[in-house]
Amino acid sequence: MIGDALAWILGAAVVISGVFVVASRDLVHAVLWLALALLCTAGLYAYLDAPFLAGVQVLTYVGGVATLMVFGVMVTRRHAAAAAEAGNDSNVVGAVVALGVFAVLAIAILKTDLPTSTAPTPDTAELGRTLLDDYLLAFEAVSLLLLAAVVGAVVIARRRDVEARTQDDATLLPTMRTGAD
Amino acid sequence: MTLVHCLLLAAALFSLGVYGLLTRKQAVALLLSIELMVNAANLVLVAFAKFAGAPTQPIVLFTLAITVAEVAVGLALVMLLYRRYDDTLLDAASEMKG
Amino acid sequence: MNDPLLLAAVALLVPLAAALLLVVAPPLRHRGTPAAWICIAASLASLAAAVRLVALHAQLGGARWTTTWLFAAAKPIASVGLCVDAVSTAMLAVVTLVALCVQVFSVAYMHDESPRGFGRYFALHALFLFSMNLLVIAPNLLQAFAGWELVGLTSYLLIGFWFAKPSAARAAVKAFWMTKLADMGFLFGLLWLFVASGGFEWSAKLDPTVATGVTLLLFVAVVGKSAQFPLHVWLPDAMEGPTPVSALLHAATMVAAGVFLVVRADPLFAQAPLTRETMLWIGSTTAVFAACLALVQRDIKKVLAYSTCSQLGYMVAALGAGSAFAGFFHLGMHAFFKALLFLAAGSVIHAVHSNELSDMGGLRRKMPVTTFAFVIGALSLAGIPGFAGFFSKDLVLASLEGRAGWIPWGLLMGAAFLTAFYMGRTVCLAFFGKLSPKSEHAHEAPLAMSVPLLVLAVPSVIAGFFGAEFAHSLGAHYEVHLGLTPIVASSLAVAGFVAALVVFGRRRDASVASAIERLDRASFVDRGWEALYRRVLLGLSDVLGWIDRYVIDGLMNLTGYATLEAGSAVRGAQTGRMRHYLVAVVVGAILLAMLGWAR
Amino acid sequence: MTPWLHVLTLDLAVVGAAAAVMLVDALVPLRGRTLGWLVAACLTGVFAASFFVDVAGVTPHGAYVSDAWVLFFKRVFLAAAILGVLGSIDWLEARTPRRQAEYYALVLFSLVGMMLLPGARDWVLLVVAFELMGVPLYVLAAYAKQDGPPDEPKLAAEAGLKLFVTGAASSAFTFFGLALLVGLSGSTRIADVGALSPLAAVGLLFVIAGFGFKLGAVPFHMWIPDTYQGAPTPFVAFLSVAPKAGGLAALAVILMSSGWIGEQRLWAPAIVLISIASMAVGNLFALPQTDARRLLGFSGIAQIGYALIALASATEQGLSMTLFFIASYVFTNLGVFLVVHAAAENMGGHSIARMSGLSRRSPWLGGALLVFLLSLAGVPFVIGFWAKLFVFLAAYRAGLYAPVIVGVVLAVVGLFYYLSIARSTFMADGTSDTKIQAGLGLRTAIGICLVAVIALGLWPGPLVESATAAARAFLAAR
Repeated sequence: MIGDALAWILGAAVVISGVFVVASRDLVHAVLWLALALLCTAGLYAYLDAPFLAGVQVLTYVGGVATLMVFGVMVTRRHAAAAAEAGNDSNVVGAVVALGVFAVLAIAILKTDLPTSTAPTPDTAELGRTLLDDYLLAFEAVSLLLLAAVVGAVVIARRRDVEARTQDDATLLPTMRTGAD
Repeated sequence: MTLVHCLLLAAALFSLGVYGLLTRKQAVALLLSIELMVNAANLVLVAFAKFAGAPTQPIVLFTLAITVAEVAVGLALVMLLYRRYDDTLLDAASEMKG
Repeated sequence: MNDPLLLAAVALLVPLAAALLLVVAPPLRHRGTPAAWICIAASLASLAAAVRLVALHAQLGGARWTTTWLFAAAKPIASVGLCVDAVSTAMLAVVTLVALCVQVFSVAYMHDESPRGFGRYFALHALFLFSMNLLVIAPNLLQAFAGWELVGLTSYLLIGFWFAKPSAARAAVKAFWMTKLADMGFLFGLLWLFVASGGFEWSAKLDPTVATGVTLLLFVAVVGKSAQFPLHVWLPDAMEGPTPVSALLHAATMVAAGVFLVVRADPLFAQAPLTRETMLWIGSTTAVFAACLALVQRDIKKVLAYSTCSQLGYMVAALGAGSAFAGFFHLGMHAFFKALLFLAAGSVIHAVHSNELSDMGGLRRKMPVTTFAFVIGALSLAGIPGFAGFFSKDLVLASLEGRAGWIPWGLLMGAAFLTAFYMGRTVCLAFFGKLSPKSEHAHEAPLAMSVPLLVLAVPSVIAGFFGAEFAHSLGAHYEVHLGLTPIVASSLAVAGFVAALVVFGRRRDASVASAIERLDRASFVDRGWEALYRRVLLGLSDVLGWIDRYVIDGLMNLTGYATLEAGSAVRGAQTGRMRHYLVAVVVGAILLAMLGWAR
Repeated sequence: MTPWLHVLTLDLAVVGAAAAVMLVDALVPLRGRTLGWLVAACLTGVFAASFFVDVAGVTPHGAYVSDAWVLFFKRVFLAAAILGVLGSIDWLEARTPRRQAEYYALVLFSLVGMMLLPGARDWVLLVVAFELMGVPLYVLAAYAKQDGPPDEPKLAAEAGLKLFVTGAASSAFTFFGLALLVGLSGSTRIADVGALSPLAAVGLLFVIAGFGFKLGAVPFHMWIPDTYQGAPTPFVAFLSVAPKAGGLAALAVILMSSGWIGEQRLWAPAIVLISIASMAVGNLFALPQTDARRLLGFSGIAQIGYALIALASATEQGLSMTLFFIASYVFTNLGVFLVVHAAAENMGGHSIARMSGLSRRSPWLGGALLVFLLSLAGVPFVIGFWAKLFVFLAAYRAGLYAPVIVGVVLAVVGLFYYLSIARSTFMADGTSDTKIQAGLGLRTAIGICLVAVIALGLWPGPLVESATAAARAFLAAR
């Protein structure tokens, strides 16, 4: 019972912090609200018998949120966030469309006879096994995806590109490599 | 809490993400909104695993990994935007149209 | 060489080989003259094969050979091959003869082109001849469509030969676009035919509704290709191409392809009375409409262009009346005399360096051979008794007797008078009267140009006498009988010519350079003629010309313009702002999802 | 060796090539165009191997099924990648000589994702492969980030970002749909539908929406013209065909699976709507365009509409005709973009007006462009004609009259703007008469496309046969 109550509180917290993520004008605040939302979701995972996923969620987003924070600071350092987020009519459009999405989903959820089962949820060992058995191919594909993303992110984000170097650098490179040989 | 409640919660979260997607002007804020939407999808996955015994728990790891990859590239692109326009407002980059 | 199929293959493939050779061997093409000779040799071989086929067909009858072309799911969908029968051999002979004459003529006419352009010109000619022959000997509608489209493409390239000239490029695109628009009818007809009968045969048996639908769709393509009202507007513009190209395309081949298609698909059209009725009306309308427009043209090629529309109207009307033979016969005769007229006009243009009738005049003294040829062509076109055009036109008119309350017959009779009149006018303005400044330095065409003229002049005079033999080989019946139609038609033709001579021929002293102004001044000998000419004929032509330019062509342009405008109007929706792109994504997803829970 | 690993021979070869590219670049950096040619040679080798190596089989749990269907798509993807790489060699050498390896590696990663799509029978693998295909494309679109003409870097950032933002949003929809579908059916197999509930329907349509983004189908299309304009043109040539083929493969794998094909009443209207909207929007918006890349972008939207008509018919014939359409589209659209690229490099811009004089400065390029445009317009007898004809025939047989009529009418509109490009190339420009310079790689790629478009146009039989065989294999094995 206490778990249930806690879950309701967590759920409410997720939604409320979600509202602030999209509504707060200061980007840094929005990032912090997102962190809260993700943490509360992790709590819900724990309640829903997925402790491992809860852990992953927390751990992953520590790094992720930190990065986003840096960006938030980078942006707000130079620009007045308030000016950047000055209101315009698209808020109305956004609200209507978002309500539409919710209506469509809610109606579909309520019209559906949801499946039920009392089968136990898998434990962490089972999770690890399926990951490398049932989902082996997808797992390998995801690792490729992460590699591609890293390569791509580096290519784009490198501030001074190789060809931006001076001609001297360019002539220097082969000699350095010859030295390594 | 039952499956219906979890799904409705996820739907609300997803809709909030959509709202942010359509109203935020900061490129970074857009990424936050997308995180919210993916988080909603993950909540659905975990809820189904709990209440319907569906094999959905491992999928959360995949969506997380994919989202991380996407956000990594997305942040790099935002940096590029910042460097080109000295700004991270999406509307700065609307030179091509029509 | 007595195998009809082998001969047909030669007639078809030699031009293709020539075209391919010229395409893959740029040095040959860039040299120019060798390309011309290769092309001409190929056409000669093609002509020889075609002539032999005609002779052979009289003895042996037809032949047919097909091979499967397309498979789908291990089931043959369509075949290609050769179909040798009376219609295809006759058409083959006409096409190759005209093509050969045009090509020889072009050697002199295109002399000023750069060697590269010269080579490209003849490569296109070879390709065109192949395309046309592919259409002519097609054993089924699909191969005919292949040829039809290739003809369209190559004629686009030929009309736009001087593509550096914006007007030529525009005319080429217009011709291509409008005929393509109409070709959608062909494509739909083909699809429907395939779905209904499981094949593409010329003589498929269909139930009446399907037959009407299929043939109406095919007829849409014919209207486009054969420049029938209201899709005729591309033809006058297409005069931007080199004149020999007009002689080839707009006399015997491209525009005639539409008529040929109907002749070929006669078994299909015979199952659809409604389509034939439509053709009857559209054909006769076009005939008289275009003849009126030809009356007031100042450009000699445009006179001939409208005249071509008008004569194609005759053919379509005859086909509509159910007389495939009359239409086909007129097609053949028209091919000769119209090619002759175009080439003679080309010779004049070559000498005068202008298309304008007002720049010509008195050329009969400078260019006797050309004048002779043009007059022969004009008399034949006008349907003066004894000339080839008389016989075929008479046959067309006879086939219309009594149809639809004599109205189409009457329209075509009117057109016959107008034809004689505008040809008389053209002859008078260009060849008689005083020499204009531009004609001062004109001189007779070189041999390469005058020989083809004389060659074409022969059938333009005598071909009509072979109508009976021709009809016999097609299994049709033909005899000249002295009845109402020939008498009225020939008197109208003579009257039209005489009237033109009276109006334009008398004042030889007037400066032909200002021919048009002269027409506008009240300077006619006879006030009665003047009133008739100015009030009735010119008035009518002006009204029709206005309708043509502003209503029909305008509508065509408006369609294009409106589509373009619609494009520009919606353009704003692509705002360039990512927010709006996301709105589209999300709204699209919701709309789709609503399909889901709406269940 | 695991008994089923041979199934993935070709994919692993491409992965190996990607790894090799990065290793080679790190250890023995190759100067000039060598790396590009090596990659093209590798891919050609894999393409050739696809005809000899036996890859038929199934991986454990039936996650991945390899058969004639998969081979057909793999060859299409490989052909597109080979041509795309060949077309990029000179651009990379000219613009980013020191940033070549990453370009090729990213193309190869994306290619692996594509190659995994048609065989995937598992939701998770399908979605992961889809993302593997998509994420490298975000990067490649922004590849011209600091080179070339002054406005190009800015446009590159915008191009990449627009692709990314719409793509990431679409992915979120896909994930949500995926979660609903797997959760409701209790199985990750695509074919397991279970009892179809409204929520499952919403899930499927969310997934379709997510995939529709990569297809560039209306209304998920708006990134296309902007990205095409801002991204490097040789890459756009690849982007405009391969991911679209991948998206179609993914849609076909889902919709034609034994589970979902029975729910045709649900998804067929959605596909028909999307296809009609795509044809209408694509053709209409293409009309006023002055930039060749934007025009071709909209034209590509329209072309996808045609392909979707056949898919909506949900028959074996429709499926095989979709495959035929894709294959024909790969050669035609790659060709047209590469010619535009070659012309733009010499003529100082991509606007259509700049193309004037192309035919005189290079008759071969002008002729090739005309052939490709005619193929796009569906004029006989180049391959695009059969593609349109077959698509219309399949849809007509399946009783989808409305999209066929709309499609044919709009095809005429298409003819108009395709010919406007052709007309421009025939016009004199008067500015320059120098020959067009195009690198060997570019010329090779254009030549291959040209030969394919004409040869398959004259003799479409073999391609029809193999498309039919592929479709049949898929429907038999699903």
